[in-house]
Amino acid sequence: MSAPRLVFENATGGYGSTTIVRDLSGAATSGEVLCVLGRNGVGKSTLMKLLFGYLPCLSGRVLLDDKPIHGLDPSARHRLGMTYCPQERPVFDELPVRDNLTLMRANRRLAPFRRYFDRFPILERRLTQHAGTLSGGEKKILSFVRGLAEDQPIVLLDEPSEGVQWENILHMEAFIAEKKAAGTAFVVVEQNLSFAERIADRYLVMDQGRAMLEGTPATIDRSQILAHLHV
Amino acid sequence: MRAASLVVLVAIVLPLVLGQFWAYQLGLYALYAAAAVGLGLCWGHAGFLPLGQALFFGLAAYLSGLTFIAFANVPIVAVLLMPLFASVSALLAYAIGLLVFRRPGESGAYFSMITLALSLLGFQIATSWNSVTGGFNGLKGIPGIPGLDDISDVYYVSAAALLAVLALAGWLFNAPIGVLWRALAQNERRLQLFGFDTNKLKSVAFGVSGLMAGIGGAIYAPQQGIVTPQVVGFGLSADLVIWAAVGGRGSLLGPVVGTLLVGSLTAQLRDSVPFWEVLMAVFFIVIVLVFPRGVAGIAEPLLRKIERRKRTKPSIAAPANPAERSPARLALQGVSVRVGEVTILDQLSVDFDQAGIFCVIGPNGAGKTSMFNAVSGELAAVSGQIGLGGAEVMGLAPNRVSGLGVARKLQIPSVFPDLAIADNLAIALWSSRALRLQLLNPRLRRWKSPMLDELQSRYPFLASGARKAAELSHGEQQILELAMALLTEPRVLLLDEPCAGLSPEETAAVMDLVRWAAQRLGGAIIIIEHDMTLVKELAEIVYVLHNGALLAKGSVAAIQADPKVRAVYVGGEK
Amino acid sequence: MTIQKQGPTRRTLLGAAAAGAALGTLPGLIRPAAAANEFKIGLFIALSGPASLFGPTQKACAELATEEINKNGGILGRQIKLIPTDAGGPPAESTKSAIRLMLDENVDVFVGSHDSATREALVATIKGTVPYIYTPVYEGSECAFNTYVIADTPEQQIRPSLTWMMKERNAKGIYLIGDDYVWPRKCNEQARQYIAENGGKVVAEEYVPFGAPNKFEEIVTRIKSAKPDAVLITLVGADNVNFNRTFAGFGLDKDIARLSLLLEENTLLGIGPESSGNLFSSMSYFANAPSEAAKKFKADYVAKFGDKAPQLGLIGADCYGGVYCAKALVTKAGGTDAKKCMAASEGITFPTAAGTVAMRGRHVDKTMFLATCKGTEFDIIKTFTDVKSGDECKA
Amino acid sequence: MDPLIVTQAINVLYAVSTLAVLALGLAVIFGLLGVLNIAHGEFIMIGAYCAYLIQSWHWPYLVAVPLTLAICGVLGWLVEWIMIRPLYRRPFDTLVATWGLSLLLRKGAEAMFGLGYRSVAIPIPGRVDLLGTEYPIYRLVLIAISLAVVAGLVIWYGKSRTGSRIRAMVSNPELAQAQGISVRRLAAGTFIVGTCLAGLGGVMVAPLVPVQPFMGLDYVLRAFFALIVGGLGSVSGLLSGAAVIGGFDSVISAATSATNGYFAVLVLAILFLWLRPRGIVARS
Repeated sequence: MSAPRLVFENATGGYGSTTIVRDLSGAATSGEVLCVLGRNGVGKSTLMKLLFGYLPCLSGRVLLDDKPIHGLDPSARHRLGMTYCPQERPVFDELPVRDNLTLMRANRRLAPFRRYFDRFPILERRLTQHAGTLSGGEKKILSFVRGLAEDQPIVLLDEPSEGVQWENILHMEAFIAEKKAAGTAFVVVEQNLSFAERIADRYLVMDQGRAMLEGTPATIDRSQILAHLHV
Repeated sequence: MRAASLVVLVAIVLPLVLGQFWAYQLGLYALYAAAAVGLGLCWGHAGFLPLGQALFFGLAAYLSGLTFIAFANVPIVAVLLMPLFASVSALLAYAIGLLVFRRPGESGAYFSMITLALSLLGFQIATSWNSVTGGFNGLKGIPGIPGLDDISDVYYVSAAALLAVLALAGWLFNAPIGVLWRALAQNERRLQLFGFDTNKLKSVAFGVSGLMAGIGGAIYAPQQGIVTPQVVGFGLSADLVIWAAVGGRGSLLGPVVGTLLVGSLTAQLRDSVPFWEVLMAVFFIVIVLVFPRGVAGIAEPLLRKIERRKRTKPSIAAPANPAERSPARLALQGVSVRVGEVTILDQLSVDFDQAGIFCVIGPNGAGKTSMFNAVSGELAAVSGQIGLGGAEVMGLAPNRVSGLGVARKLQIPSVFPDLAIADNLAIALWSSRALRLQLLNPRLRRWKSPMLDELQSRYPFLASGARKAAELSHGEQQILELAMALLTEPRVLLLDEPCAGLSPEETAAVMDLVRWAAQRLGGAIIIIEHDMTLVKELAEIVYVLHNGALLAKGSVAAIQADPKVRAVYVGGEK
Repeated sequence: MTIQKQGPTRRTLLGAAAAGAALGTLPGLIRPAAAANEFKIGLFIALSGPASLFGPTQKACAELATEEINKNGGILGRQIKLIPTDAGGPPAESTKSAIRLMLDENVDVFVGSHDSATREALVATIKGTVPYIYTPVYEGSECAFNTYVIADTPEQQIRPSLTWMMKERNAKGIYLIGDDYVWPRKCNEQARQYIAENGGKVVAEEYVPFGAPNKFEEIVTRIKSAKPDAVLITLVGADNVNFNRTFAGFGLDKDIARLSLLLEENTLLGIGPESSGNLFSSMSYFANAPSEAAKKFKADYVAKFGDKAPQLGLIGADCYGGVYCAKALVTKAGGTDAKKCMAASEGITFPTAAGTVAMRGRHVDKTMFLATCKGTEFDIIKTFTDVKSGDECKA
Repeated sequence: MDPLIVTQAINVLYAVSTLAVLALGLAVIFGLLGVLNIAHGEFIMIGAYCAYLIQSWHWPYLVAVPLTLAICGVLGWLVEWIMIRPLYRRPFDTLVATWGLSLLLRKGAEAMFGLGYRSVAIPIPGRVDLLGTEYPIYRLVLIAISLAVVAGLVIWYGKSRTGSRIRAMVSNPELAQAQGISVRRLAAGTFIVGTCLAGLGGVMVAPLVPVQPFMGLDYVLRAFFALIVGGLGSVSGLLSGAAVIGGFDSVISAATSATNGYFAVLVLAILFLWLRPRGIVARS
């Protein structure tokens, strides 16, 4: 089969009458991380919601392996091989950590998660706690692990590093690298440039809902990006 | 007007055309319809559904019945007292409204259930209290209204009562208070932020509905000659809801149409068709599923044609803002806000100590909007002070804060979508200027202020009065809400991302409106903004919030140079 | 407000004219004027609501009487036309129908089988302009002008049966339980008197809210500890079934006798065979009443409607008597004039499902039956003949 | 110990447990979907008629359970699909629609069985001696079954996969979708569970009450009050609500009179709705 690709062309959309992102184009290719950068409020999360079907594309299209998928609802896109870890409310607060992980698994064994527990022992310690009691960063880790453990070809991560300690950010990097090598395609929204620089194969830098810069780490240098991140 | 006279004409002619029995039947339904109109007022306009409306109908009926019996030999006394019975129902409803609506967490469903329980209680009391109500067999031997010796006479009394109720309702719907009812059904929060006590408004609506039911009940007793517990019970309450729903709760005549339609259908089917209830049930379900706005909703377009003929009357100058409106300084002192374990504002101290435009920035979850909510009284702070001029704002309800001269524009444009643009603007004008009783005066809908003129000349679409706010583009809605906020001529104006999702052109328009406002108001304008290009252009001083506290404050340049701020925004290897 | 029957006012004439004009446009709404020679009886029975359980029987019985009378030349030579009308809704709906029947149908007589609230409402509406015959078990003392009652009164239901039980069954301590409305309270008022007369005593008198979802575990437990010899039940419908099932469920049926005052065939079916032990009912008609008239009536009824016919019972059967009462009354009065009817009513005799009865004081003296329950069947164990109604309305 | 007190105490327990199980279906639908199903009582009625049919066919009583589940399941599925789904987030309209539905179901039953009272023989007749008093066995069994059903549902809801998925849907619908849960199908399932529970309740009470088309009305109100007093969405809430409504009713009826008991229920409901609108066990 051809390498899985998630492509968006001139994606435009927002909330009701509010258009947040305009004419964004880009692609997440197998074995690559597309990093979406920008200050908060520029529409990064909105782009993710467009890609995963929470918001309708007012214009433009979203293609998975060259098949248009806009119009499908999120659960359908999940079935087609997409995983999404949202920025806000990333876990089920009312469910124990364990159920958060095994919710959708026929056998509720934790085996698939062992290797993640090795690097994030905190999760194993909190298995029986309700996820609501976790700190913001811990929730992010839980969400990250749940997402990656789904082993899907396309993974969308919305600010996975938000509130996460640096060493754990590095662990995340390691897992992402591993998956990349296995052919997974990532779209990662980030605010933490240092983390972004470590994982990105391509950049999409946004401001005011529009694409400012596109390219690879080779073609774009830090200062250009900073210009758009800085206040 | 033409429509009204038509209705009156129909009311007069109907019995002559349909004959005595129909005169009697319509006379009875007219009384129910009076109650249904009140229900429509609550449900279709003010947006809450009372399930026990029969309580107020029945209460007045029993009072009236008892009085007519007591004054059997001087019935005129009872007749003169009839308005009293209706007002007792009104007062009871108003009191219940005040008690229930001001409870926190009160939501539509709970109010409905309370009214339902009350009417069940009423039914049991009426059934058990034999000595007074005559128990299950009812209060019998009630003499009729003297001088009405003919069915048609009785019909005309009921019809007149109904027309009076309709006139009252029509007038209220047309008056500012009617506009406010519809407004709070659409966007209660926005209305509070404009300084209106929405709970009072709801209670008044409920009280009026009680009055209307009471009018029906007061006449019902002498007309029927007997009052049985059923008129207090759930059966009639449910019927009223159905009638209003079928006829169209939102329109003036809808409930009347529903009552007459369903009522006479029932009367026709009841004796002849064995399973007539099935037909009715299916009828209700279909109406609710297919025509949520009821029969009247189907006839709407036609009715609108009649309305269109109205010509616009000249507008009236609104009085100057009574409240002390000199620019005031807003200062937060060590304000902390917690939700559960999470600390949202952490000893936040900010001081907007002069007139001008201030920008507040900060990463997600920094507490920017929470700060606004704390100021406008929507978030209770656990500690600290919030001072406006001399006054202490903290702990006041949103409408009180607004009364002190704090206006606010919410992030997602928050207007009253189903109201005409003119009404949206008028609400803003009333918010600080209108006295309670003035809200009954329809002329207030034609208020204008110098600032409104200026705004309309800058943005012509604001002058296209009849259009609904929902028909406006996103950008226009942002400007509309901003204009509404300005019309209150606030001492402090809080803007939450006024340019979110606007095209460059629209953004430019908003920005220069903000600048103009700064000149015009001479107070502090505080803006939450992400878009740094805007911040650069607008802000005299920038405040950076982080983790619920003030991280930095200063000129744009100074902020951009600040390493702390850079760290927050770029993230780092900490 | 009075119904203008004679001497229509200018307005009604105008209305009539307009109505005539409107006939073409509103066919469904205005009924065609009736054939003059028909004798119209407005029959108020329950066609909707919980009581409509009796509707079919009420209708069938009235039809049977009508058919018989019409075969024998009708009333004053006019064929009877029954107009069944729903009285199962709220009273105001029934009064509305009454108005319609008087204005549009010019009915000659009303026969009503419905609750007392509706009766009061109808009396207030009809105002004696049309003879009104009320048929079902009720609390007594209805003496409104031009109103005639053939129903069982508390006096008739309670005095003989209770006296018998207290004497034969040596029941001294009686527990009174009923729904909280007029009929049960009136019954218990009278019952207290008879109990005293027979040297018994009332152990307790209690009521459950009428029309509320009632359950009876607590009450039955109370009765169990009060240890009465008998319970006098004035609960109706579902409450009656509920109580008796609970009563038997708790095993009280063995030692405590129950006399229920509104227990007919349908209710007994609900109570069921395993709960009907030691349970008595006292009424003027049972489907298997031993009298010849009753047997003949039942036979004719089955002949006309087949074995699938709706279950016979007092409430329905009384409509049969009601129609015959109308015939006797109007025939003797030579018409439906109110005053003439009032004068004629005294002493008229007419057949009912259980046998011929005589009217005195616009009520009827009748034969009463005391039945005990065998499974879901009644077994008449005692017959009291010519029991006075105890209600004397002056002409 | 005074047998009277003991019996009345068991009566209270009986009242509470049966009320809890009869309100369960309503609680599931209202708590999880925010839909007020006025026709709840009619599904109880359907269950009762199933019990009646099974007995009149002389089949073992328990066969009524699968029959009821089948009928209430299919009905629930149809109803959710036709009239509930279009009305989510229009609670008042659902009120009117389900009110119409209750009328339909009542008339349907009337068309099939007529209005006459049907009696269902008690499957386990007789009484046992208990703490010095006699108490009907079936009522004791009913108490046990009720508690078992409630407990069972609590466990299923807390432990089973579907249970946790429903909780996931309620707690965070967006995320639930993101993980491939079809919220729509799950909502339909929840509604069906609710109607089936109602039917089950009907099978349980059928032998104790007159089976007739109007019987549902007796249950829906108490159920409503119980679950609103208790606080929506949590089974513990439902239990405490049933305890308050059913308990007070039973205690006061036992101590004074049934009328007072009923008044107490209404007044309590009003007070709770007014002063503690989110119930005893408020949803976090």
